[in-house]
Amino acid sequence: MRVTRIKEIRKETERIKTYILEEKVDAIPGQFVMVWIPDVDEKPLSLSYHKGNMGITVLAQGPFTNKLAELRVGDKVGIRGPFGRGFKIVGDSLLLVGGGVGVPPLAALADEAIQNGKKVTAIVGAITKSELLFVDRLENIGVRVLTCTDDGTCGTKGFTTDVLRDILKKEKFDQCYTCGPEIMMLKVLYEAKKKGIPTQISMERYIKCGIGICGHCIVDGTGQRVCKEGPVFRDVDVEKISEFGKYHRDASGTKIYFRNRK
Amino acid sequence: MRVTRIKEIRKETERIKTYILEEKVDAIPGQFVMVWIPDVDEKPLSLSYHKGNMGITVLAQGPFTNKLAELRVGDKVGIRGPFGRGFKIVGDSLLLVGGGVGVPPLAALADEAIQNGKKVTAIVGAITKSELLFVDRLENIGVRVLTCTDDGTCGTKGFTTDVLRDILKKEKFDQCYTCGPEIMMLKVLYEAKKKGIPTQISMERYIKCGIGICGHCIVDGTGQRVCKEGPVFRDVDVEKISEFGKYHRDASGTKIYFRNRK
Amino acid sequence: MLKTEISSIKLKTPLILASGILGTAGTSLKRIVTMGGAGAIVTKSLGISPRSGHKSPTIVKEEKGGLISAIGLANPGYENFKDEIEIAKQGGAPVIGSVYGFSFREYIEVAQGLEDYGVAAVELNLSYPNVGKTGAFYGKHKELSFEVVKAVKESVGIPVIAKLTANVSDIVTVAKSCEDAGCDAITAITALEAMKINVDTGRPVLGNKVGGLSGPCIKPIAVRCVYEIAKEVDVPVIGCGGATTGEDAVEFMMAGASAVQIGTGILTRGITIFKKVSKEMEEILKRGGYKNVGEIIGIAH
Amino acid sequence: MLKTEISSIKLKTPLILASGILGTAGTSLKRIVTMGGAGAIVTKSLGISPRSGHKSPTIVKEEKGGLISAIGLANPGYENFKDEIEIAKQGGAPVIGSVYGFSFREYIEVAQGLEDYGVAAVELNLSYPNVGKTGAFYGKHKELSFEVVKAVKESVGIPVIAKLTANVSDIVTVAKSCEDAGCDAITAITALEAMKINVDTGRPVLGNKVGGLSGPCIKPIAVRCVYEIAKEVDVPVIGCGGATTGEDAVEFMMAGASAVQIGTGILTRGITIFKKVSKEMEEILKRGGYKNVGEIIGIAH
Ligand SMILES: Cc1cc2nc3c(=O)[nH]c(=O)nc-3n(C[C@H](O)[C@H](O)[C@H](O)COP(=O)(O)OP(=O)(O)OC[C@H]3O[C@@H](n4cnc5c(N)ncnc54)[C@H](O)[C@@H]3O)c2cc1C
Ligand SMILES: Cc1cc2nc3c(=O)[nH]c(=O)nc-3n(C[C@H](O)[C@H](O)[C@H](O)COP(=O)(O)OP(=O)(O)OC[C@H]3O[C@@H](n4cnc5c(N)ncnc54)[C@H](O)[C@@H]3O)c2cc1C
Ligand SMILES: Cc1cc2nc3c(=O)[nH]c(=O)nc-3n(C[C@H](O)[C@H](O)[C@H](O)COP(=O)(O)O)c2cc1C
Ligand SMILES: Cc1cc2nc3c(=O)[nH]c(=O)nc-3n(C[C@H](O)[C@H](O)[C@H](O)COP(=O)(O)O)c2cc1C
Ligand code: FES
Ligand code: FES
Repeated sequence: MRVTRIKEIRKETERIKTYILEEKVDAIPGQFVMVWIPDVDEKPLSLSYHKGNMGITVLAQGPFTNKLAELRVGDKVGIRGPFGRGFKIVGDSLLLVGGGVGVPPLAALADEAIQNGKKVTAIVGAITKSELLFVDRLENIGVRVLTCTDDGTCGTKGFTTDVLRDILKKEKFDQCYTCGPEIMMLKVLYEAKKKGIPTQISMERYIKCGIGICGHCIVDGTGQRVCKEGPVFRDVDVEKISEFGKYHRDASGTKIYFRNRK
Repeated sequence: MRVTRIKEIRKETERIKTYILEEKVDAIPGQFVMVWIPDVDEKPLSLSYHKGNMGITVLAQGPFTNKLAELRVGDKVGIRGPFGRGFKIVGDSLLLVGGGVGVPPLAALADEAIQNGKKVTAIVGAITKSELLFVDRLENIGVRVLTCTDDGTCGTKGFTTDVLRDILKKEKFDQCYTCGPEIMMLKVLYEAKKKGIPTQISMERYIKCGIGICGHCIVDGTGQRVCKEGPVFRDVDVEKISEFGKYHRDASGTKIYFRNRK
Repeated sequence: MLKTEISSIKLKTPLILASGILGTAGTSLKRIVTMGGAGAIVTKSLGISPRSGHKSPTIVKEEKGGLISAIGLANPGYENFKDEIEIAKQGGAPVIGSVYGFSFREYIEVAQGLEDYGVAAVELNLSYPNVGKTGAFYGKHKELSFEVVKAVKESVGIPVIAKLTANVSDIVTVAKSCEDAGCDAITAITALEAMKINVDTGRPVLGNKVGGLSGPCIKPIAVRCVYEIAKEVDVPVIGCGGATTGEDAVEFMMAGASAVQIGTGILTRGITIFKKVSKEMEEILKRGGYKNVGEIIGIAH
Repeated sequence: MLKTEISSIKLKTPLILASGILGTAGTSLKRIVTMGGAGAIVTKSLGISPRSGHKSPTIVKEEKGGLISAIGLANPGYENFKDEIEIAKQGGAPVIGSVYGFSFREYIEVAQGLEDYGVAAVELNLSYPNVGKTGAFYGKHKELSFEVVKAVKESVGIPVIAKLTANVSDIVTVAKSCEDAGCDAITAITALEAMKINVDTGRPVLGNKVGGLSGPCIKPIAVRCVYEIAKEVDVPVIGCGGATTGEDAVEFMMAGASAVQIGTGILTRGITIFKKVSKEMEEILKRGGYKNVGEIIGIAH
C-alpha cells in the first residue's frame, strides 16, 4: 500500500470526476488499481490515465465513490497496483465501444493506440448528453468519436450497440474493445463476432484482494480470476465463461443475476 | 544451514584429521565455517582448504571434535558460512607462525600467497614430531618451513617464538601472520613489533551464532565481535583489545583467565 | 511416491488447498485440482447464511513473504454452495468442506448440510483471527474446542478435521482436547493475529484493523506447532502455514504432518504450485533415498 | 525531534537495543550507544548464576527475514555482570537490566543486585521460548505474571518493565495484570516459539529443537500486540519484534508504543542501525508535518 495525494480533480459530468494523482505510473491500458480511502474502504478502479501521473475517473454511486467525490486536491489516498491484464493492441484499425464508466480504460487505450499510430474509432454512449464521457479528450487526440444517448440529446438516439451494428455494416475493423454494462458487452461481442472481428472485453466482478488469492472475483466456467487473468479477456475466453452476461457474485459470493437480460 | 557429505578423510597426526567436504567454496584464508553434526553440536572451524572442495582440519579434544573423528566418508554434516574476516596478503615476503591447530588457516593462507607469487616462510610448532601439522603440504607448494618441537624430536627444540626471535635477527619480512595458542600469539606480536613487522592475528573466542548477533564472541576493549570483525585482526586493533592474552569468555560469558600467562 | 491417506481419504499427493484461498467457487476449486495439481481441496469456510465479510482493504502484502488478510468469513452460506461442491468434485480430488459457526448449532447445521452435498470430510474452522469477539474464541479454549468437535462428530458420518490456531498459550492441550472429542485429524495452523499501520496516514490498513498473517514468515511457527502436536496426539496432523516449496512440505512432514495445506504460496508460485511442490518433494525424497512419502512422516522426532 | 521519556527515563532517541543481542559484554553495550546510536540498551537476560545455555546450533537464519534462536539464557550470572554494567554506562545512555528467574526469589535477587549496580530500570523477561518447562511459563499466565511483577516492584526502587510473549491466547489480559501489579512499562513482544527442520538429515537444526522466531517476519504480530495493549493499559508500551527501518519504528509508535526495541535488525543493517533508523524516522516525521515523535504515539487508534 502506497499513499499518494490528489494532484488535480476534473469534473467530467454531473456524477463523474477524474482524479489525477501525484504518483507516477507506467501501466497497460485496461489495468486497474485498488484505491484506499483510510477508514472508509478500498475499491478497484481502472486507470483512465496510465502513463505519468496516474488518473482514475469515477462515477459517484455508493458509499466509497461518494466519499471519493468529497475529497479535495492534496488529500491522501492509498494505492495498490496496477493489477491485472490490460488490453492488447492488435491490428491497425481499432473500434472501441464504451458505455458509462466503461469509457475510462478505453480512453487510456485510445491514448496508447494513437501514440502507436493506430486508427481509432470510439462509440461512446450515455443516458443523456451531459453524461457523455471523454468525447472531447478522444477527439482532441484524433479519435473518431461516434456518440449516442438514450434520450437523443447528442449523437444517435439509442444504444451503443445500435451504432455498432450500423457502422459494422459499412466498415471493417481489426479489433474491437469494449467496456461497460455486461449486457451491452454481450451484445457487442455478438455483433463483432458476426462480422468476424475479434473482441477484447473488460469485465467487472467483485474484487477484494486484487492479487489473485482470495477468489472473490472468480468466474464460472473457467474458474479464472478477473483480477489476475482479467479484467480484460479475449472473446474466445469469454465464451468459456459460463456466467458472462448471466450473473456475477456479490461480496458474500452469492450469485446475482443481471436484471435486464434479454 | 546446508548439508554436505564428507568426501575424504586424511589422518594428519594422532589426533588431527582433515575432512574434505563435497561442498565447494571460494573463501578467504582465515575465514571459518560453522560445522553441524545433527543431534550433537555445532562448532567453528577454520577452513584449511578454502578453494574448491572445502576442507577443515580438526583436533579431537572434546565431545564435538571426538564425534567428528568418528564420522566416515559419506556421512553428512551441516555447514554455515564461511564467516568472518580472513587474512589480507600484504607485501611480498610473508612469515607465518602457527602452533597446534592454529596451522590450518595458515596453510590455506600459504596456498593463496604462493599462488600469488609471494615468498612464504612458515614456523610450525608442536609438542612432538608426530604432532607437527602440514609440514609436507607446505614444503610441497614451495614454502620454507621451520619446525620446532617441545621435545626436540624434530627441528628446533623449543617454542615457535624461539625460532621466530632467531629468524627475525637475520631476516626481514613484510608481514607476519599468526594463529595458535593466545599466549604464543601475544609473544609473536611482541617480537614482530620490535622489528617493525605488521602482524595479523587470528583469534579464538567462544562462537555461538557466527553471524554477529548474539554477542558471545565479543572482546573487551573494543566491543568487537570475533565472528564478524574477526577472527583475523591487525596488530593495531589487537592492541586495543584489552582482554587479549589475558582472558576469554566461556559459553556462559564468564571470564576465564589464560593459565600460563607469563 | 507421493500417494498418501488421511483417515481413509486417499490423496494422490499430500498437498491440499487451504481454506479461503480461491475457494469461493466450484470452478475454481476444480481448476486447482485439474490445472494446479492439488491432492485435495478445502472450500472457503461456510456458515449458515450469506456474509459479506469485512470492508476492504481485506488484504495487505508484507514485504517479507507475508500476507495479512481480514476477509471476515465472506461466504454465500452453505446452501448456496451445493452446486459449487458438485462442480468442485468433478476435479476428481476429495473436497473438504470448511465449516464455521457462531454457535454449536450452526457448526452442526453446516457440517450436516455439507455432508449431504457429498464432501469427503469437514474441517472445522475453530478460530478466525479477524472476526470480532463472536466465534473467534472456540479454538482458544480447550473446553469449547472439545464441545464443538464432539457435537459435530456426533452429527455426521464423515471424517471431522479440527483446524487450530497458534494464538494460544499451548496448542498441544487444545489438540489433545480435539482428539479426545473424537476428531479424525488436526490441521495446524490458521493465520496468526497481526496488523499493518500505514505510516503516511497513521491509519490501520485493513478494514477490520486486525487480520491474519499467513505465508512463508509463519512457517517456522507452524512447523513447531505440528512437531509439538504430532508428538502428543495419534490422529494425523495436516500442516498449514507458509508452505511454498517442496522443502517446506517435506519439513512439515518430517515434523509429523501426514499432509500439507498450501494457501498463500499461490501468490508467488501460481495455481500450479501443487504440481511444482509435488515435483520438488519427489526430488528431495529421491535424494534422501526414500521410496514413499510416508517414510518421512515424523522422522524429526 | 526524537527525544522521549519512558517512566522518567530520558532517551535521546526512542530506539533501544533489545535484550540478548550483543548484550553479553559491557564494551559491546557501550559501543552500541556510542557507535550505534541507541537511545538505551538492555543487557542480556541475567540470572542468579552462570549458565552455558543450549547446545549449538543456537541460531538458524530463515530466508524470509527471520532468525530462530535458542541461546538458552546463557549468561555469566548477575554478579559477574557488575563490571559490564559499569562499562556499559560509560556510553552515556540508560542501561536497562534484563532479569530472568526460575522462581520469584531469583527474580528479586537479580533485580535488586542490578539496582545496586546502577541500572536505570529492570526489564523482566517473563517468557523464554526455548528453555524447557522451568520458568518458561510465567508470562503465559496472568496470575504468575502479576505475582512476579509485584514481588520485584516491591523490592526495588527503579522502574520495572514487564516483557511479554505473544504465545498466549490473549496478551491484553496478561498486560493488564502486569499493570495492576504495578509495572512501569510493558515491552511487547519477545521471540515467538518456532522450529526449523533440516530436510537433508530429517533433524531439527537447533540444539534445543525449539527456538524463538525474531526479525521482520514477526513485525505484523508485534504491531498488533502493541496496538491491542496500548488500547487497554495506561503505562507506556515499548514495541519489540522485527523493527528494522524508520517506517517500522514509526508503525510501532503509531500503534501506541512510546519506544521501540531493535534486535535482529542488526543482522541486516549493522550496529549503526539505531542511527540509520533515527534518521529515517525524522524524515518520516518531517514529511508528515510532525514536530516531535511524541505526537505520533498511538495515533492509529
Ligand atoms: C476492474 C474494475 C474496474 C473498475 N473501474 C471503474 C472505473 O474506472 N470507474 C468507476 O467509476 N468504477 C469502476 N469500477 C467499479 C467500482 O469498483 C465501483 O463503482 C465501486 O466499487 C463502487 O463502490 P461504492 O462503495 O461507491 O458503491 P456500492 O454501493 O458499494 O456498489 C455500487 C456498485 O459497485 C459494485 N462494487 C462495489 N464494490 C465493488 C468491488 N469491490 N469490486 C467490484 N465491484 C464493486 C457493486 O456490485 C455495485 O454494482 C470498476 C470495477 C472493477 C471490478
Ligand atoms: C574461529 C575459530 C576457528 C577454529 N578453527 C579450528 C580448527 O581449524 N581446528 C580445530 O581443531 N579447532 C578449531 N577451533 C576450535 C574449535 O572450535 C574447538 O576445538 C571445538 O569447538 C571444540 O569442541 P569440543 O566439543 O570438541 O570440545 P570442548 O571440550 O567443548 O572444548 C574444547 C576447547 O574448545 C573451546 N570451544 C568449545 N566450543 C567452542 C565454540 N563454540 N567456539 C569456540 N571455542 C570453543 C573450549 O573453550 C575449549 O577450549 C576454532 C575455533 C574458532 C573460534
Ligand atoms: C485470503 C485468505 C483467506 C482465508 N480464509 C480462511 C477461511 O475462510 N477459513 C479458514 O479456515 N482459513 C482461512 N484462511 C487461512 C488459511 O487457510 C491458512 O490457514 C493460512 O493462510 C496459513 O496458510 P498459508 O500460509 O499457506 O496461507 C485464509 C487465508 C487467507 C490468506
Ligand atoms: C540471539 C537472540 C537472543 C535473545 N536473548 C534474549 C534474552 O536473553 N532475553 C530476552 O528478554 N529476549 C531475548 N531475545 C529476544 C529479543 O530481545 C527480542 O524480543 C526479539 O528478538 C524480537 O525482536 P527483534 O525482532 O528486533 O529481534 C533474544 C533474541 C535473539 C535473536
Ligand atoms: S479479488 Fe481476490 S482473487 Fe481476485
Ligand atoms: S558468535 Fe554470536 S556475535 Fe559472534
